[in-house]
Amino acid sequence: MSKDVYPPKVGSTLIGRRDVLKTGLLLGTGIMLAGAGLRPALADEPKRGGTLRVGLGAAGAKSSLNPFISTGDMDFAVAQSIFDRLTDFDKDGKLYNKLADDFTHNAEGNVWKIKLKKGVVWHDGAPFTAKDVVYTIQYILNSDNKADAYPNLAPLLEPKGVRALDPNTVEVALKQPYALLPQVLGSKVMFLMKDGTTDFDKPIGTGPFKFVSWSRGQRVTLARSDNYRKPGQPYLDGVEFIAINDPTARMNALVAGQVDAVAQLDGSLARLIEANPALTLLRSKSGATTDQFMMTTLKPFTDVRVRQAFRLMIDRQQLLDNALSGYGRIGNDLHCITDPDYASELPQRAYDPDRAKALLKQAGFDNSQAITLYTSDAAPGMQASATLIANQAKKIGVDIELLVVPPDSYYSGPNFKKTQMGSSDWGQHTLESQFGQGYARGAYWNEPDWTSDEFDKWVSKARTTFDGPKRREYYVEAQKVLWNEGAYIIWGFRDLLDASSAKVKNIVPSTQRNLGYYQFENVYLA
Amino acid sequence: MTEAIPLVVHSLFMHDLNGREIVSDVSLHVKRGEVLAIIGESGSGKTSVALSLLGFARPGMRISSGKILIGGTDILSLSGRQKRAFQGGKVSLVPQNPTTSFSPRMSVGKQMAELLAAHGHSGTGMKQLMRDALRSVDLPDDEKFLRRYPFELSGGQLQRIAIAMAFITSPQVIVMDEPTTGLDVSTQQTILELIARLVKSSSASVVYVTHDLAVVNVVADRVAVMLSGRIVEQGSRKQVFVAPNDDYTRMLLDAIPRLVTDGPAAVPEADGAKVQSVLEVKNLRAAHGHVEVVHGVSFSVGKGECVGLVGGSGSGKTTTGRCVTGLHSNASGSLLFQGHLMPFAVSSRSKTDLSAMQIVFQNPDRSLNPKESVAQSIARAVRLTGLADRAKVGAEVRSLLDRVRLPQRVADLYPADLSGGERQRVAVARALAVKPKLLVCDEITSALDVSVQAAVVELLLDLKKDGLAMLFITHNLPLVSEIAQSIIIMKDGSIVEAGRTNEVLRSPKHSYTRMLLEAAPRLD
Amino acid sequence: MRRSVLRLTLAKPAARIALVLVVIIVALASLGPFFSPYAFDEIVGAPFAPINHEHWLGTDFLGRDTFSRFLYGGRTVLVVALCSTVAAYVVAVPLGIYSGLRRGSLDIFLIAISDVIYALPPAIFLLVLLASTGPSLPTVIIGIVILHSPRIFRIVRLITMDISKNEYVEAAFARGESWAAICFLDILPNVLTPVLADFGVRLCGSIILYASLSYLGLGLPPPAADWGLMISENRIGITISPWIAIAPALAIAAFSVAVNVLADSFARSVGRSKEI
Amino acid sequence: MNKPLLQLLLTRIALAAVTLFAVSIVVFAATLYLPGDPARAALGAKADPSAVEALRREFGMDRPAVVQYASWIGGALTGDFGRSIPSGRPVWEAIGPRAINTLILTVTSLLFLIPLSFVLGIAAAIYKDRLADHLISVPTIVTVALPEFVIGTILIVLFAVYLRWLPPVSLINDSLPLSSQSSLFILPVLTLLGTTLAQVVRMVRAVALEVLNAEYIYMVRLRGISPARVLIRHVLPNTITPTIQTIALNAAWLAGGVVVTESVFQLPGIGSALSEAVINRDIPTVLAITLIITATYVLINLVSEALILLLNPRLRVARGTT
Repeated sequence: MSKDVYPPKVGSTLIGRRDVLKTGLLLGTGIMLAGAGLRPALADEPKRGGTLRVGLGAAGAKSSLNPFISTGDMDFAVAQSIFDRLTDFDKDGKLYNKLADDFTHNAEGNVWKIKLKKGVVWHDGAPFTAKDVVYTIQYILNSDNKADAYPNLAPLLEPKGVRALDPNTVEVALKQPYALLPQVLGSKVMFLMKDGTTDFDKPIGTGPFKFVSWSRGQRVTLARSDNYRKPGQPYLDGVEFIAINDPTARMNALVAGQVDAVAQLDGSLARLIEANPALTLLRSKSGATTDQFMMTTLKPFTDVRVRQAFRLMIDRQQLLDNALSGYGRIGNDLHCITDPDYASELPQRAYDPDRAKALLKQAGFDNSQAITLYTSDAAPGMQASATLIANQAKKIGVDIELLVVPPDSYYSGPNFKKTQMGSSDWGQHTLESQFGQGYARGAYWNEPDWTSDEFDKWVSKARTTFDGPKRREYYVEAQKVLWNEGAYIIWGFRDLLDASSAKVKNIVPSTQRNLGYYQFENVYLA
Repeated sequence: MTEAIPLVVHSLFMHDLNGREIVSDVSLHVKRGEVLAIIGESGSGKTSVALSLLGFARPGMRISSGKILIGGTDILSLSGRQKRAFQGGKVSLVPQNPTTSFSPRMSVGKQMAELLAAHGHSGTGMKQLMRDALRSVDLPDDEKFLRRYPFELSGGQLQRIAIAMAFITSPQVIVMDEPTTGLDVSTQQTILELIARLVKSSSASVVYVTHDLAVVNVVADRVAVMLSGRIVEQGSRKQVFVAPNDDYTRMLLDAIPRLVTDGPAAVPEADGAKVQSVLEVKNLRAAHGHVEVVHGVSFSVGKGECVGLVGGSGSGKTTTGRCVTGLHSNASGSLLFQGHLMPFAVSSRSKTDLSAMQIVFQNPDRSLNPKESVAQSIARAVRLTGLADRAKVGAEVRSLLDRVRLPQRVADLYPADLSGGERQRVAVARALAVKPKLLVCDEITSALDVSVQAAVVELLLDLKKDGLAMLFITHNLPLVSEIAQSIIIMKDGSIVEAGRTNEVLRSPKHSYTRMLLEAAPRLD
Repeated sequence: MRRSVLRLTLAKPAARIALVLVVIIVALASLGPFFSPYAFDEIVGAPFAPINHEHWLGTDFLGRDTFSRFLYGGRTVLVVALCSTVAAYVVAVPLGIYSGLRRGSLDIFLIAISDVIYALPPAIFLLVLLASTGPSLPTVIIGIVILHSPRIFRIVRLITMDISKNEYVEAAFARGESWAAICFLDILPNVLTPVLADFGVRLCGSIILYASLSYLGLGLPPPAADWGLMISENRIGITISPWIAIAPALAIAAFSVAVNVLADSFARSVGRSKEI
Repeated sequence: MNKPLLQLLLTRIALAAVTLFAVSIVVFAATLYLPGDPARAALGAKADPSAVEALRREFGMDRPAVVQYASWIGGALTGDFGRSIPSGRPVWEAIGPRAINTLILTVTSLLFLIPLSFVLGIAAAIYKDRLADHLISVPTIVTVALPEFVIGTILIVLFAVYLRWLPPVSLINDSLPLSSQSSLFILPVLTLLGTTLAQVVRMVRAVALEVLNAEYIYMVRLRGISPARVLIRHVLPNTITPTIQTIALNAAWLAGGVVVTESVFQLPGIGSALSEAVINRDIPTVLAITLIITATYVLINLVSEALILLLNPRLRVARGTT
């Protein structure tokens, strides 16, 4: 289970400046283009009918139908099917308009007008209007509701700043000018609900599927929404999400035909799926990582040389081959490989145990003290990579002890960020959101508590720069600091792997999340 | 000729699963209305022969060859259903131990009905048969009685039912396998009388298996003596008892303790001078929980004297013995041992008192630690006397073995390797090891075969000569008459009669003593 | 006598095969690491590689040599199972003998405690115990000891009460033998045989409990090689490389079946030798 | 019912209640030491300390342990197990439907276990040391040595992955009648049977052997009673009573075995709910499930003791005899 969803990684205060506006406009155009090019070419004529049964992890008793408080994969997938956002990311990570039709803003960039798509209807037949958007945003901004998106929106605006101008126009008055509002509104926990909604026992959305029934943490049944805005879609009569937390059981259920698709496949099984004509492997080269971090507040990682040594003693190819079964890309201790501003020009850090040893010696590293690495099977390849790293460390005389806990209590457990090393995983992010969440001074999800004045300087420079190439330069400078002094060991990017029965057509792998971002409106059963 | 004889056994051989011969070439026949007694000691094969008459061999055993003709039909040649029609129908069995021979979770009435139903009876005829049968063995014949479960009835009642069931189908042959052995002395007598009565009035051929020659005298017309799976002698009762042909038969007859009313008198009494008493018991009361079982018993045992404590089961004789040796402390009264007062609990007695009084128990199987060799067992006791030197302990053990007339080679054997008689001698040797002044013998011969019994008794007589005082607890009056100078008769926890052995036996005053005397089997 | 029990125990071919199996598996577990071709945590190839001449049991989910891990993996199970079972006997036998022989208030107290432990389903008890104290081998061992002890205690107590009714014990008391002598010479040897007859069953139970804990992730932490852990961590590949899970499962099963057969045979021969 | 029997039963019930009470204290004390703050676990690591404090107050976790215990046990006695910390909903609401699944699983297993073990055990005893005995004894001795997860995994690979006869994962759908989903229970039931059948069969076999060799059975047979009747009216009743305790112990083992079995088959029962609750630090749920399972365990033992007492004619009749 990715901590992308529970507990949510949020919190960057993306305060833009006046000159962010240009970017906003550019993004706006991008949105249009992406939206136009979205519909994939279909090989066969889609068939109508059938229920898609999806096996995926769930959060048991913590499970809920409230889309604003997401827990496990299943709750997120359910929300994706029932609800829509104003904007969304496509399979390659490009932003496009979903229920929004157009974004405009004043010259200063602090008052936005959002035009809504016409003809969108709630599952109960009521039309989707600006009032719904206002209600939703105000709901999120009420801290009592504990919405995951609260920290995203609260710094930007007050509840009274949002109002409906007419049934199809929403006005958002921000505290300060900010260019990335459309991007923020497309973040994963920014679903839209109907005006007046107070509970989610029978959630009503605008999405392709409507709620039928559920049993907490076990099974959710959805049916086709007959008033979905795309005529003829969705093709499926319904979707059934079935909780199967154990990866082996998920695989068995797929092979035996108890489910039609499963999310989060173990890399070691991918070969098996590829070899089986009855099954399809769904693979997306995403920017997601499974990584390790070194607490910079704890010895010996207060010393940058030790951090560098640890990065050098890692055999990345072996980690990729053995922890991810080769399904991924080698990492260079930097996040966000899919971002255009990713510093691909930096040299790939090589496996160099000798230099690592020398650095450790320089730093006066005590080989007799074991380093504790807190880990779990909480993400694909997490525990495996931790095990392998411990093994590789042994070769230069470094003793790493694993502290393994059950997956579900990994991030929420008492030892998180309390041991010298820890494991982590990150989903697909833009550099901007990654830096905001995982590298900002004082941010909780800055897991290693790493800080650097130089890094902060380059990042804030980048944020105020609107010339693309220049901005990229600053980002690269910031990434150089990370490459040299950072506290994450990012040894690889993992592909998102899922599998389905061969009769399931049109699940288009997305870099955003598993099973084509859990969007099934185009999916049909052959 | 064979048609006239209901039971003919022809050259019967039985083997165990290891191929050892258990029964060899046994042939016999029993005429209509005749009672044949098969006598033998344990392991003689008598019970195997008895059961084979029903076409049955115990597990681990098989009938290898021979013929068993019941009314002319060889039961061994029958199979399944046919054989079952014979079992219980034409040939029936009275078992040795009535309490373990009834199905525990079925009322006796149902078990009787089951038997009758299996042999073609039903309805009111069956009910009538059951009532008649119960009346014939002097039991109540009402429904309430029939609804009783085996555990609700006494051994004697159950044996009556077993006997009734053996006769109820009017079989041609009835086999009785030690039918009185498992019963109390007084019950034995009445059951024996009942059997004799029923046998006389019935026309069935009866085979009566027993180890007790005295019993044979009461019921048998003819006698077959078995030894090691063979019949060594067969003949009329009179012939076998009066003029036995076989040495073994003679030995058996000699070994039986006889009620010698003038025996102990022959032992020289300490004339005139009052015998110094080793143990004096005064007003002993003992209880199990809150139920008092010994109600104020007083007696004394003099130096070199053997006192016989006689009674049936439940008379309190064993509890009395246990009180004396400190194994039963739920008691009151006083114990004077060698002139001083002694507490009841073992734990509060002095070491010297404990070793000065020893007890030997009834069951030789349970009186030796199975994990200790004979030498280890005795040596432990020897060491209690303070002897520590290895060689000296060893020498003492050897001399003790000599004293109980056991060969030295048994020293390294374990109880499992010894016979019952040998074990009992080891137990005696171990008791002697601490040099006791008083030996309490609790039914030490009753679990032994007659011939072995005799040898143990002889050993005890020897010890008595050496000046050891003895409290001899038994139900066996003839045995006491051979060994004890004075005798105490107990009934229901009280002494009913006491005195010099010959006087008590010659002129018993209490009716219970008289009853015991009558019940004691004799061979004349 | 003792020798005859041993001979009787091994009279049947099944028991002899079982003995050979036990010896082989114990040897494998204790000496295996010295013969293992690779280190237990060494990466030697791709994950779930099939069986070949270099990797006799292929490789595991991380690409480690399964055969080497198999050779290393028996120690913990056997040591934990053996330690916990033996410790349970060490705790329970003296208490049982004391309770059975002397009764009194300690006896009542011990019975009450054992009643409470009896009422806890074993798996649940261990789960809650390990969840509250954190998984560690000593805790696992203590947990299993706590589970076994009351059961052994009850049996020892009953047998002791039974034995103490034997005349040789009464005779020893009547002779003035010390408590210690009676406990060690009369009670203990006679309690031990029937009590040890269950040893196999209990050892088997310990193995299963430990393996199950390992499976639930509460046993030895990775990267340790451990049969129970090997089964659970490679479960995902059961359809690709079934032998990875089958080898340790077979070893666990073979060992515990063999111990069971031996104990069974031992129990039967004890029963038989009594009749001789 | 007569007086001594009633007295015995009442004593047993009182003892069971005392035991259960003691167990509840032990379990409650154990959960107090569960590492990790349940409130923090429920709210997430990033939670506001004041929110954590509020939740602790809301669930009464700030009170002294004795008070917490008293209010918990008071609620439990009236069927109120409190609210689950992460979901905030009544514990019973979440585990109720799951308890039914577990009940079906264990009761079905028992329904097969009891007759099967008697048939197999008595057959093995009758054909002692012959082929039939070996055919029964060898597989049972092997399965008894295998942990649930091994048996379960083997069954999945065999029946679900290769043969494709049965579903490998017990995905129970609450909205459909359970009767239509019986195939989901087959493999879990087989797994539980595999681990328990062997022990009961062995016990039945041992007892049946003793009964078959008892003198009264020979006597009954020598009365010419048919073998079938001997078996049903004499051997069986006398075999049942001594084995009730073993069956009860195994039934209780089933109650524990469901934890692993349910996790292997992902069957939504209280066993898997317990593992989840332990991981989520959902103390009220852990307590409720432990108490329910323990109570069942104690109840099964109580019933077995009562059965033994009732089936014993000695106590049933008790006409003045002790």
